[in-house]
Amino acid sequence: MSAHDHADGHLPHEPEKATLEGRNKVLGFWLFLGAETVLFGTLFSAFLALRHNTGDGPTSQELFELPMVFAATMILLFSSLMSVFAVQAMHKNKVKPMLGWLLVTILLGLGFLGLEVYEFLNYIDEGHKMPTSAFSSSFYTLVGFHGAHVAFGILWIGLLILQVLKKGLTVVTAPKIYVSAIYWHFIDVVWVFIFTVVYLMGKVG
Amino acid sequence: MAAHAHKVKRYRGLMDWLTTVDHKKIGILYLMAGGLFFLVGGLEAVMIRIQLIKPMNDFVGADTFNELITMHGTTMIFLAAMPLLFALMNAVIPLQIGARDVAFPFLNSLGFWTFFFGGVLLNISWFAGNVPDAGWTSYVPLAGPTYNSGHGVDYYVLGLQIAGIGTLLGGINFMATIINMRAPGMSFMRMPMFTWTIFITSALIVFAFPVLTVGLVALMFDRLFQANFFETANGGSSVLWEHVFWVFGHPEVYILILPAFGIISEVVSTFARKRLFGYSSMVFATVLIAFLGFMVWAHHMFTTGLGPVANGLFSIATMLIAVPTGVKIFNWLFTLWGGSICFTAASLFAIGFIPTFVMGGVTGVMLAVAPADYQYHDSYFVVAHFHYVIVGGLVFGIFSGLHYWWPKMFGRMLNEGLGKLTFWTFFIGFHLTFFVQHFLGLLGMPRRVWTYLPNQDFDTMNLVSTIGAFLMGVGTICFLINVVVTSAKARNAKADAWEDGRSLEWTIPSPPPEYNFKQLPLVRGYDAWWKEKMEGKSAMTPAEPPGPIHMPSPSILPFIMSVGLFIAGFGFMYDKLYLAIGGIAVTLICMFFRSVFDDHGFHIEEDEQEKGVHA
Amino acid sequence: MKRLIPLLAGMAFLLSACGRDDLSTLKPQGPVAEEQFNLMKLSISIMTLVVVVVFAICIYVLIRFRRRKGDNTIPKQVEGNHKLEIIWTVIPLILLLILGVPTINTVFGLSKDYSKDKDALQVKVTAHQYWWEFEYPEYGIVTAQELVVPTGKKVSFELASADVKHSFWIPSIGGKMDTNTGVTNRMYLEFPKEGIFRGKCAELCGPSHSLMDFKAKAVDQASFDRWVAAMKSPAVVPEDAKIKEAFESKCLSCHAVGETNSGASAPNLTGVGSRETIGGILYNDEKPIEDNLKEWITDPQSVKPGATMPSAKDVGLTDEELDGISKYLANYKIDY
Amino acid sequence: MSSNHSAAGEEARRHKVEGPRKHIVAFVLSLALTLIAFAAVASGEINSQFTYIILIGMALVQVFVQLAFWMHMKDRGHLFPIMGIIFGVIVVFTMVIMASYWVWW
Repeated sequence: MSAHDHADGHLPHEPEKATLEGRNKVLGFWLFLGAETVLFGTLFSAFLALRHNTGDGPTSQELFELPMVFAATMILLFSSLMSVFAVQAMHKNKVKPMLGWLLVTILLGLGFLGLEVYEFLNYIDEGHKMPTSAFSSSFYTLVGFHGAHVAFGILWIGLLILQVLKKGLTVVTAPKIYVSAIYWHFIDVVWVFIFTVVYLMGKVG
Repeated sequence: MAAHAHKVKRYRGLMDWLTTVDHKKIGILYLMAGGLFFLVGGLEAVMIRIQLIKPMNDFVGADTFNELITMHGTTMIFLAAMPLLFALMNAVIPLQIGARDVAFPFLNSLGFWTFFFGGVLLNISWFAGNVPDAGWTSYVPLAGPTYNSGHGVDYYVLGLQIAGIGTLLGGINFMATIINMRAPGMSFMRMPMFTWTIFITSALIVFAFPVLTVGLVALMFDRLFQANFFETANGGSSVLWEHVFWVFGHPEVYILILPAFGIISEVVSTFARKRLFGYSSMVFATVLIAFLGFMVWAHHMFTTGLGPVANGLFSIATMLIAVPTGVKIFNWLFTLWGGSICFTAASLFAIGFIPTFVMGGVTGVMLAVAPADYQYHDSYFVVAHFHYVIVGGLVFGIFSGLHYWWPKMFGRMLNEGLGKLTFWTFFIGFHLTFFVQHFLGLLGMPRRVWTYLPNQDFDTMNLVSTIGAFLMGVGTICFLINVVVTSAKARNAKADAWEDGRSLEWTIPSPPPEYNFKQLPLVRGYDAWWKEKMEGKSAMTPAEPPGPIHMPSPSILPFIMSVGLFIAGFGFMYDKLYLAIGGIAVTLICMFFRSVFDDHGFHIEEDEQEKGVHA
Repeated sequence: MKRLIPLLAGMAFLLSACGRDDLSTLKPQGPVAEEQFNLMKLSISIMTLVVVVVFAICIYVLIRFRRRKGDNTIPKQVEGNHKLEIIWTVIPLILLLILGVPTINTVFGLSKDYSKDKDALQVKVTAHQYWWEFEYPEYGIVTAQELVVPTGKKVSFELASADVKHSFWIPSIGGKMDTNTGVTNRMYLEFPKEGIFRGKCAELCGPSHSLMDFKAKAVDQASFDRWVAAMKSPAVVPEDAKIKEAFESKCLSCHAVGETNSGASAPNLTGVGSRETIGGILYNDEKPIEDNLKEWITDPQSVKPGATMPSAKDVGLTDEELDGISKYLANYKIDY
Repeated sequence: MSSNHSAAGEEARRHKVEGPRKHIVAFVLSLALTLIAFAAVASGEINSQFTYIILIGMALVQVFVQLAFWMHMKDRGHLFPIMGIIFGVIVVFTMVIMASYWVWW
């Protein structure tokens, strides 16, 4: 199956049925994001309620370093832009550029994840571990949940790249790419709140 | 065309049930699993009542009693009531909206199996000797690592977490189904009331369950990884758990009751042969109840000490919910008004629902009065209230729905005589059990008490209550006998089994063929089928020419994925990292297969479509 | 409203027909419970009205519109009725307004803080897994299981928990308030009448949650002053030296009497002989106090499952010591 | 929305017309908002109450921009996604109020 002709004219039988499946997928995913909003919202609420309870552990002012957070923010923002370009390429049915953009997206994602792991290891060295205080528990849970989402996104988009290489861009793969891009943006949106509420507000105190 | 269709993979017997993605079969699976857990929870309830039959009884020990109440509550809410609702949703919704299946058949199956294995995990605790015993609300610190060091609450946390995944998937699935899969012509304001309530319930699931997920994750981290969310000694907050639990917990109540509202609306209008009175205000009331449902959680916490401002606000917000609920009650009454009411078992349960639920509703408003709630809170008054709402509301609704849709699900009419016997024993038993509990609470009996001292004027009423509980047990047994007797008989249900059917499910054979609708129907108004009947037609106008019907292939993956999560649950609980990782790996690998290997499904050709269909 | 009054009176009569004076919320013995009872009566009356209306319509409809045999007519299909729908939206709103205003008033009224009020008695309540500790910071005394208060004074409570969440409830005097861990709650109560009132724990706190009872004893101001003085006087110790030794080494490691071992982790036993109950649930008027004490000390677990107190065997009390300590405690009375 | 992918011809043309420009504008906007937020904290000269307001404001605007442009919420056919997110946000809002006022330690 070559990549190009599938998306344009040569569709499988019952095209409207195939469309409905794609439509279901996008809608279902949006509903899932609604649930994710509440999930992260609850994590944020728990963090907000507990963030001053540092006990004997380090406080947020002692812990956070803005340059690193800024770097992570930039990486994720760029990564989000890359996935926008990927979807645009997909809409124009340019498969190779699309794969290129997706690849850059996950590379940046990996960079972000690496930075986060490095940051966590640093904190652990400074005596900021899961059991240290209520602040540390809620911090690791919130930021860790986000990190896990990034990791899952990297695996997912990586898998999609392989799928497109094998199957080409079809009515089956296209909705997946679209949905994964929305997922990736959502992760960036959550990060906007994390750097605002956790890091910047934590630095202010 | 057919060249593209793949060879049909057909399984038989057990394998058919494990791999099915057909919403009707999944509905039956939900019914069986939910029914099983209902019996388990009911048995626990009977044991609770036997223990309380007289003062200072020692039928069960104090520890066991706390385990019983915890498991009774958790089982009944998460493993019996919700699955039974999902059973009816699965069996009816696609038919009511004129669809061939749900939006995500694979996810539907996955949702069932995760729920099932979550429930099994929770109940394995009985055999592991570590049963959750901190109440279905699992308030910390009692449920925290310090005061509950065994594995009991771990079973609660992980069992609910896994079952919760299934519920969330179900919620997303049914929302997407109702939005995208409606038959041509069925606008939102032409949807049957049951479909509407399921739509709203699904939305509540989507927005409420993630809160529980986070709460359970936090509790799990506290218990397994020494986190400090709720450990006050290290800066955590026990009040936070109460908030998180009830931000989920209160919408959960509406998740349970709204579908019952929908069932009652269908049954009442069918058996009164009348259009549902005030349809649009019913829809509006449902939406409003759901919305307000998220704004009132702290009325479960009036005595926690939130202060007068919070207590006042939540009092008023809670009282407001009475208004849309009242609208619904009066709409049902006026649907009956001027109708031609036929008393079948289904309609008896629906009619019994109305006054019973009103009683549960008014005690709800009484509980909303915060200063008076300082007296009611955590007393037997509350126990009476929520059983009036959940048993008198939801369980009556489920019974009504089961009697009503049984012919559609199984092609057989339930025995009316046994059905009426079920109703009367269950109805009388219910009121005997729970009416007196209001007064027990007012006389000063706290809830969740293992036993009570004599000479407190509690004795007689507790005895009455226990007798009632036995009667409810008899009612349930009547229903089981009915099911057995009925399934031994030949299929006898017509397509329009009650002859007064109003919505699309009554236009297709009972039970429906795999693909539901040979041709998707064209909907021309509210009560689509009734409208056609009144115009003298004997079938719906088709919206498409007949042709081969595309079906999704069955798959064993959902089952394996759930087994993976089940194993991972044990891994987390008993600190066996390899089990946890292995279990999750199984699940992820299944997801990988699902993503990589496209499901092309298969087609049922026109000449095969009549096979095995009972007219 | 006029129709409500006889209904209200009827309800009040019905509601007060049963229950113990010292326990039922329907027989309020103090202004706080009284106020709550008034709200209960108001809401019950309104709700009875609603229930009666719904039942009446329901029964009428079911009789009047039941399907006769062979009746195959199709009733008129009514879509709705705006006038009716507005009526049953507005009337409930009015009813809720009638209920809502006094609710808000009482919520704020009952949340008044008397912790700085010099005329009020201050009591610190600490809930433990299955017993209650009452501290009077103004007098520097600590007692357990039996709250003693003067009549006619506001009592301002500061509530907290030492372990898990409990809830402090004296139904006939006033509604409950939770004792949380890590934070304190405040509430006030008033005891206008002398008497002994039953208190309960209202939040699931473990196996013996159901047995975590306590008593609130309201006495006149003079008696209360005598009680305070007696509590502050030096502790009485067993006369027999051997029993004294056993008591001090095996009981006072956790318990306290008088000033001895203040800050103890187990109930303060000062004047335990004049308490109404042992362990909150063994009534001394049903069995001699000495027997109750023996039953309790021999195996607390069998009286209150999950209690933290070790059995006599575990601490190695001989039968002789058990008898001696029980006798001593039974006779350790305070006159007031 | 997703019908784009099948009815590719017509839809793709619409996207070609749109081009990447608005996405780059959205990106630059996000970048600027992020910079302002970090600068407000890094400078340390503004009092903390006011900084909070700036931070929250910047975050909200940025999220709105990203949702609208990058996640296509401004496009047609997004009624249910919008309703879904809005309702989610309402729930989250009540919880944040709860966490800020009714949980104490």
